[in-house]
Amino acid sequence: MTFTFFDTKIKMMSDIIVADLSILIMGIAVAILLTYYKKWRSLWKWLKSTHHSKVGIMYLTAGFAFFLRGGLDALIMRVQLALPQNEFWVFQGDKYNQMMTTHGTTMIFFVAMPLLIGLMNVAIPWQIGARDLAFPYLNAMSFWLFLAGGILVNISFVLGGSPTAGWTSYAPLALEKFAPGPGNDYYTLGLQVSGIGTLLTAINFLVTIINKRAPGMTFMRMPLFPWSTLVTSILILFAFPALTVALLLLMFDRLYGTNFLAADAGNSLIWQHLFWIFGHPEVYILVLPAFGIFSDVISTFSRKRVFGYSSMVISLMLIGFLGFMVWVHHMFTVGLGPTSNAIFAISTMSIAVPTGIKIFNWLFTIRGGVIQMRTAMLFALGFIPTFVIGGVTGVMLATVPADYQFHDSYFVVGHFHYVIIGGTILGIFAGIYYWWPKMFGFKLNEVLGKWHFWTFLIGFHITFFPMHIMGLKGMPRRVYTYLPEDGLAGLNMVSTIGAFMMAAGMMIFLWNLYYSARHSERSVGKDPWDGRTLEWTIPSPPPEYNFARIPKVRGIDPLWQAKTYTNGEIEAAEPLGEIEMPLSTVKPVLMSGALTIASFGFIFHVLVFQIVGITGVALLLVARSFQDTGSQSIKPPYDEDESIGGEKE
Amino acid sequence: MGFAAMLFMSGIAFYLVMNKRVISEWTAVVLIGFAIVQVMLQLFFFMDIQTERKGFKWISLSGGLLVAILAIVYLTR
Amino acid sequence: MTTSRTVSSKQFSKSEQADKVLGLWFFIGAEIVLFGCLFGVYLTLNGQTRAGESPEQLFELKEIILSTFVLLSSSFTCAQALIGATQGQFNKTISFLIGTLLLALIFLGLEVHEFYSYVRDGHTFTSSPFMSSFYVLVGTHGMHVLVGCLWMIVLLVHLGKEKVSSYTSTKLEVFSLYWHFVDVVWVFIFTIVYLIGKAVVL
Amino acid sequence: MKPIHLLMWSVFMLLLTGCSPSKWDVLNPKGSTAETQLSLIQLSMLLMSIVLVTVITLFTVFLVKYREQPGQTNRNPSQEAGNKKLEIIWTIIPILILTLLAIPTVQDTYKLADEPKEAEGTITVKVIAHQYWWEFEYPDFGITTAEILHVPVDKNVVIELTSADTIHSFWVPQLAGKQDAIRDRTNKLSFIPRETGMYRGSCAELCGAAHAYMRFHVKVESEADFDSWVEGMKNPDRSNLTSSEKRGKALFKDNCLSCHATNTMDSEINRAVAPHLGDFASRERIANVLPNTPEHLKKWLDNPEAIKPDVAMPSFKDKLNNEEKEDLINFLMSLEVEGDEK
Repeated sequence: MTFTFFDTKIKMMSDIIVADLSILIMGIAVAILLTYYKKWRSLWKWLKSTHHSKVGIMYLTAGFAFFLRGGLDALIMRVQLALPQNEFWVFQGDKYNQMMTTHGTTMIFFVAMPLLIGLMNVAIPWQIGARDLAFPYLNAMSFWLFLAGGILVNISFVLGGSPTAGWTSYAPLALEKFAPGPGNDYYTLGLQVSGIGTLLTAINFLVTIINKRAPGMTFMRMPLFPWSTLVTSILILFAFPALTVALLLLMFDRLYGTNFLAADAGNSLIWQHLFWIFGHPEVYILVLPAFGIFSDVISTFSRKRVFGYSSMVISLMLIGFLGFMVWVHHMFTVGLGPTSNAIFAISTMSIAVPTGIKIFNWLFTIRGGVIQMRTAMLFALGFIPTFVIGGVTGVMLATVPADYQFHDSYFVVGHFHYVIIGGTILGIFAGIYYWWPKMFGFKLNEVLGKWHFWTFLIGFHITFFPMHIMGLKGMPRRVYTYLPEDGLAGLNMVSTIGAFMMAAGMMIFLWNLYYSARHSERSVGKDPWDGRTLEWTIPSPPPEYNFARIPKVRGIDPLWQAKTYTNGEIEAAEPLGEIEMPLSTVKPVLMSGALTIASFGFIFHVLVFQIVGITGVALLLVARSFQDTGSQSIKPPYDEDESIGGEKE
Repeated sequence: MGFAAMLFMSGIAFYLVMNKRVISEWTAVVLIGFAIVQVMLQLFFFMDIQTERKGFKWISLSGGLLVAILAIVYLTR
Repeated sequence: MTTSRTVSSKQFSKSEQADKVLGLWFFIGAEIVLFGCLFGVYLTLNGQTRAGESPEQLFELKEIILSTFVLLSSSFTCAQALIGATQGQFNKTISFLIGTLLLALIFLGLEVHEFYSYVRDGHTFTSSPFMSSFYVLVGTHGMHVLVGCLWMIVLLVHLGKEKVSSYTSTKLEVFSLYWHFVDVVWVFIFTIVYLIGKAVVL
Repeated sequence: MKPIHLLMWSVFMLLLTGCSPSKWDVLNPKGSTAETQLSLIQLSMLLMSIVLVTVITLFTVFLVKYREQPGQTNRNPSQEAGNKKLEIIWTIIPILILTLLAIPTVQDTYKLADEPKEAEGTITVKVIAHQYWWEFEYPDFGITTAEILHVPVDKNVVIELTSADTIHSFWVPQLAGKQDAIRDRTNKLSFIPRETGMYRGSCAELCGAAHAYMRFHVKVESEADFDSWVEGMKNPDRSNLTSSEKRGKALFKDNCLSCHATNTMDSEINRAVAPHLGDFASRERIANVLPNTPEHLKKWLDNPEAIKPDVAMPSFKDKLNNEEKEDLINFLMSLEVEGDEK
């Protein structure tokens, strides 16, 4: 069955019909639930919100939705690869490449990044003693742009085919000549739109952390999560424009027939350089915030301050700086010459030094502490050995001649999953279990949490450890099948089983969310974990203004200090008074809608849509310029014990 | 005053190229040197870079410049 | 519980002003990388010309120096407008801002004319990698000028409504940073694309 | 935490011992370049396992020792800020370890960039990667083949890599690590094969829908065998064709020759559209997918797209009748170079 959509033929194969049906069923189910529980109004309120914790929670929700999609792609790939010359459903050849590309793109841009940005949104203002981000309106816009990009990339599967050239989308493979159809246009436009959102977020966090810290919170008194967010934002700021340019060139090549990246005219290496100038910092963009979360979690649950705080900060900055100096290690086999390869090998290896410092500092934070095995702490502890494995294989990859063997083999696939899941995803889970009671006022169930942790972690090792061996046995990456005589069947089967175990872990997590929302004890108080930093001085969930009175900070770990010296009392920096908070607005939603329309215009070559979309964005920006001062004034209730959090418990 | 200096420098650069007064290897260096001086004039006279939070302003500029130069060097190799 | 009411007065607090200026500086940092990459692409591909369109044959320097002077002057008038705003002089502000807008429009007109003459001679966006990279680099700068023009129109409406206040002068300050940056980029385009492109023949 | 971690590790170790390393291509090198690479892999693995063991030991010890005990009363440990001496130690030691690794890395990087000099005699092969097959051209002998690269043992082999379309990557794990094949440039890769035998190779850079099946073999043979193969390629002996094979040859000329060349009829025709078929019978698989048998070949002729996605080969299902196909298959199965039996 085929139908035409703006001159593009769309084939309705069984997999697409199933996808369409499941989208339809989920849509109807959501609509019914919203109607049944009469939640349409509050949904609308959420859409309009510019408040940091609400935007953060929306980031987390959307990120998890994409996580499920990316995970489904992963399971499909693992089933296809379980046996040699397997033919699972339709997922061979081009379809497999679609799955593989969507999996990578989704997991990096629409899962790992938004989940981290979501946690930053939620926790940073609390941790630095601020009422909101510097630019709340911009923050909402960033979120909606990210969502528009994510939807574009994810909808491609049912509307003309997904991108096929891998998340790295190398030219000339990604050009019209070798990848006809709208698939790769979805990639360029989806990433462009969400990339703008990410860049704006970075500026937002930079200004917030620099200008909005509570009085007395000097840079060297900030918790490490804000620190890592600061460094990450700088990385985003300087890395994403390179991606913007790369995507722009790819878009022009594909849509207008220019010759930037083709190999016969133009230069196909431009793409690789620009992509990796962005792409390698991106790895650190993903892992540094997780480092920050681990620092805070490990410190809290060891009941000790972070060991070597200043060297932690310095190594964060070093990693950030070196992150820009190593991109050619993704291109060792391109043939740039031994000098260039040697320089980048050394710079790559040198990143191991600050990372090692951080690992040992974490270990010595634990040493001499009182380690409490909460779920958040388990994820942080599981991270250390896992990430070290990923780190040492990273150093092995930096040795150029050896990399000629490892490069683009399953060894690399194993390596970066150890880093990204072992670092980023475990960090995200740690952060979610850690800040959940602050966000929602109840804890996630610890027993289910531990089940989640163990199935996920063990499943993870079973999935990805064998991949190193597959690589050494000669399995290249991004293949949809292999031959029986390759001797890869057993390992691949083990890996597939592990993948399903991870999926089971995710199901336990989802069940935990539901179960805890129904059965968990309400009113956990301000400080459920006996914490150390400012977020634990305010009610759970905090009022919209977070702090009725902004606290005055006198040292690192202010709450712990207060518990030690002043019986938990923290001095306030201002008298109780009216608080100005930003208004909610629907403009960011409209703006991302307009950009989505424009993107569809570009993908399907419909000029009217392009013009309508871009004009819409321009008009909304102008409208915003004339309505950028409104605010609502909130009067916090009178507070007897004068503690800074406002309402008495 | 900064403005006059900038016009002057662009004028000289233009004059040099039009009349081919410089030997070729030095052309690029001299011209880019002129451009950099002009940028400095802009930064200090017009953009008030030395006012509050100047550290972060410099970080923003120099960081961007560093990545930009890396990109240019490697792309044009 | 809390009482809430909506306040709506046209002013920015001190901290909002500082936030906006700092935010724009970081935006400029990102833009430097963007233009740096575009320069890199241009310098990589400017050798890949086809007959009759190499830089030294294509560019007409006299026209370019004119638009350079126009844009540099607009930077000057923009700075004057900001000085006017900080001194509370409405007339000075608005006249210099209109002057900036006019200069910017002249610049755009010259650039459109330049592009038009190239296209008329058959040197289009797709005719060679050199032309593509030239149009993308110079065109991206042109887009920035265009956005600046629209921004100035919005600012003029603001000034007409609110006169000179901390509100409008903050907006003007942010804009002037942007505008000077766009000017700086042009200095490099002028130098690297046009002057050096022309000087290569030596 | 700890016992389960240990258990996990031991399970993996069992897994590792279950498969003998001799079957791990990368760890079982048969060429000079792969040997250099293996020695670096071993060195880095050794150094890195020192790091790994240190971290995991400290981790386990601390975890066991400082875990909160039930009924523990002192819940406020001392809040030490850090320890300069320790921090300097774990900055310096990793730098030393990395220096140990960096020195041979840099040396070997330069070494592999040059052609090897130890062996006598150099053989140059131009390798052109196509979506989804490999073309091998021997400029010294004026012959061209595909899918199986023949090289003599103990000679310097210099590969000059380029591509006809997208980026591909040339990888024979047992002989040498990867080099990319990119259309607008020529990359060099060189090695000395140490042992005769058949070695697997594959494309290691995503190049399109059938990337998984873009494979090839390298046949390392004694110098005498290699010379006779070259001779056989240049002057094929095709005097004793059966009548069916003769009919097949005519069919081949009409239907296949526009894309495929064979040295039997026109070695001078060098069409880089599709693989050369001069030694078709000695290939293990058809198009690297199906086992090379007449039944499979018929399947392939009928519907190549179903077997290898995005393949350029058209279907001959309706173009040839069954008998013609049989003749053609017989002819193809006779395409063999002397001394090069499967």
